[in-house]
Amino acid sequence: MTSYTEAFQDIPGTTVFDIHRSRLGYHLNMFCMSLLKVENRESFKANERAYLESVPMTEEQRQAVMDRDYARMISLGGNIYFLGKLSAADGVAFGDMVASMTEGLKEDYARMMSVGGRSIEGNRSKSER
Amino acid sequence: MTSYTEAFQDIPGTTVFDIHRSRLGYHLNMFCMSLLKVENRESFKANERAYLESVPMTEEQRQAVMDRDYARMISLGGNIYFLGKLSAADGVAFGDMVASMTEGLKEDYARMMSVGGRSIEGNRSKSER
Amino acid sequence: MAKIIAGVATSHIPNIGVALDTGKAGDPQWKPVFEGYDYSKKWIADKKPDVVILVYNDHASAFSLELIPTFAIGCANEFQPAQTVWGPRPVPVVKGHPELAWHIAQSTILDEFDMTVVNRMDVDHGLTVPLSLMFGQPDDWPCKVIPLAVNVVQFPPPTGNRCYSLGKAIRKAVETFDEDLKVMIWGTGGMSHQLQGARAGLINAEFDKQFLDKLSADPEALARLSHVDYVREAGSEGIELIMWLIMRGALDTEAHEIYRFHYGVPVSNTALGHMILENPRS
Amino acid sequence: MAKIIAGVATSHIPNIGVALDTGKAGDPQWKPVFEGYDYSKKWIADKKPDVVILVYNDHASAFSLELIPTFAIGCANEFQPAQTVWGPRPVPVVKGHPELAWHIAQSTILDEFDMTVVNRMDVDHGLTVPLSLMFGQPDDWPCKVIPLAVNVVQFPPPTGNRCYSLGKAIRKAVETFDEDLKVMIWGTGGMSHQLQGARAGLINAEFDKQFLDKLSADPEALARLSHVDYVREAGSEGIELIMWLIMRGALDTEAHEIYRFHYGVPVSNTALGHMILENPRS
Ligand SMILES: [Fe+3]
Ligand SMILES: [Fe+3]
Repeated sequence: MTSYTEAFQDIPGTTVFDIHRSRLGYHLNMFCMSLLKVENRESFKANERAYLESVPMTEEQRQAVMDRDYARMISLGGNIYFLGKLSAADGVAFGDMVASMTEGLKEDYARMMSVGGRSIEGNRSKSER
Repeated sequence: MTSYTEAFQDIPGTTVFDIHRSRLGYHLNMFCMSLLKVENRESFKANERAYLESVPMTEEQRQAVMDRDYARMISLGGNIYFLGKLSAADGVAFGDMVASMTEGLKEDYARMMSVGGRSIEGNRSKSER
Repeated sequence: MAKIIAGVATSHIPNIGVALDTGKAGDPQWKPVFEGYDYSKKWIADKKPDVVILVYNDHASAFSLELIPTFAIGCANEFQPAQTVWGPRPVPVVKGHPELAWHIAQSTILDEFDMTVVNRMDVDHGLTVPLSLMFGQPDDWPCKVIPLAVNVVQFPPPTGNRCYSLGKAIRKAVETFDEDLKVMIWGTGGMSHQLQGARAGLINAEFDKQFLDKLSADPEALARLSHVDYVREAGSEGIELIMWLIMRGALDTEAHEIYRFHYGVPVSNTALGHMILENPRS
Repeated sequence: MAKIIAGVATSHIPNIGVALDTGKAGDPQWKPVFEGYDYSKKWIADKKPDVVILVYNDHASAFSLELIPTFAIGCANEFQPAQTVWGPRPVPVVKGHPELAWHIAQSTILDEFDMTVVNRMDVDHGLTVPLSLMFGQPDDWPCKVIPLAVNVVQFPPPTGNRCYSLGKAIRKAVETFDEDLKVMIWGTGGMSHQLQGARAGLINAEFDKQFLDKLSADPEALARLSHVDYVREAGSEGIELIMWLIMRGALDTEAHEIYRFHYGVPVSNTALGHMILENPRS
């Protein structure tokens, strides 16, 4: 029997924020949430490492934040709406942050979107590919 | 047709914390909730009236609080678990606060409870009385 | 008695709010988007709802991971536009309808929906962008709004069927409210979009079109769509579409589709869809 | 696989906690109360549950009127004893079982229960007094605890029938959890009491006895009892008894009553009742 969470794993290039990922990414996401407050953004920017060390996340998660590696943050339990607060704190547009997670260049992504977005064909199922 | 909230009104000496009472008593109850914090208790005790005026409750509610008239607070939308924070802030035992809402003396209440509590007979229904 | 006169479905894409708030609504990129709502603006000015039950989701604004309600109904007098890193949207405060909201809460809980009642909640683009699309930029929103926040961020969200059933229970609640009110219900979010991973940017126009068709003509079939189907076909954030089923469930099965706008070009990362459904004899 | 081996019902009267915490458990007033749990302490030391799903209600401790979830399941690693004006109870931190709690949340949401997931929640006497009654005063609680907070403060609470159904859904969730765990479920609160108004002090021993009888032998009949009946017969705060139905729904219909304690004298303002039910073959 395929469990509820396993069923999503057949979908390529997609990470569903399920109960396992929520536990994994709890502190990473709550760190991002803390950036909604201007005083927290300032203290984060003043010393990123020190701020990150005050949050009980893993060293891998801290490094991914330092690197602004959003694809990695997703793989470590990040949720896009939380991560969006980190990119916004950097003044980065949400769409550019999203584009950074795809394989192509940012310009390729913009071009793809302007002509109707990524096609569903070939993107439904890993087994179908 | 008797509505859900009306059906309770046949029960004598009883105020159900329904949707109407919750709206009525919102700020009164949230004031009581604020007393969970020691700094709020101190500033309330230092100047009760000033503290109460900083909360958008009605003047009647403020007066009932000043008078520690718990029966009145219930009639103005108070909920017992919230009001219990006010009595506790005064160092009054919860049971004594409860007893203060009944018609008899505090001693009568204690005696009644020690022999099995208030009887249900004659206390089920206003219409049955 | 109160009555649900119509339902509105619409995407709630945040950049639409940004475009409007920064005076770019007339730019070539944005003009066709807003024009798609010209009919709707006239329609709603004519219909003049007293209250809109606005089904939306919070995007880590009012709720974090500390507390995740499946269904939260806003019973407060008002709701402030939510803080974001860029600041709150410069839009009017949202005025609630506490009497009706509490009545819906009571009625649906007695009908065995396990609602969370919220008396303090800021509302993000999920709620305010639909208001902007339908009402433009007034000094005050022209009607009361009851926010109904649905969890679609943390999986599992409610099933599509549960959303559809909640719609029916909301209708019953509205129809037992003892005041003459013209009520609308809006379902927001979607359409297809995926905001993360190597598949980010997914748009499935064919799925979206079929979804609109079924929303109009065969909502019961839609209510059986599984979470995996949504994510597979409409992208990880396309799951927002389940919220449209709450709106649809609150209408007559035979509600008339009187307007549809399905924009071919993704707006930022998201396919835009919009529909108006009217109850017969409303 | 995980398995629900037994259910426990018990009042969660705050003064019992105070008596224990202040060293008065041996006083003549309190001795018979604690003696009523002597059997239960031995029984549970023998049964050694890995996890207790503890159904209780918050009394304006973790939740105020700002946000009122009908059902909130605690998925955190731990839960601190809640602050009160008198200070928090001097009891051990409550350790959760996040894996099972999240699994129950997922399973019940997919079964169309509209759970609120909580990852940060302090727990008041409603949760800690039952632990004290069953386990005494250990340095650490001897098992993991999953708090399940039910709204019974703001009317309407969930129906009795909804509580009973949730119990069944919880059982299904536990039985699909892929780890060998001995799980108990406790329903707490009650029995008859009324803490406000001219009728304060109401105790209805006959109703309580019948409730215990039916809880044991005819829970389906109990699940049909209306909110008005609870308030009328068991007092405004006697409504807490609906929480016992969640426990009961999670057990076999034929569960055996192996212990009962119904104390004749109200403890502070509340009638005390306690029951242990075991699933056959557990
Ligand atoms: Fe959205
Ligand atoms: Fe209680």
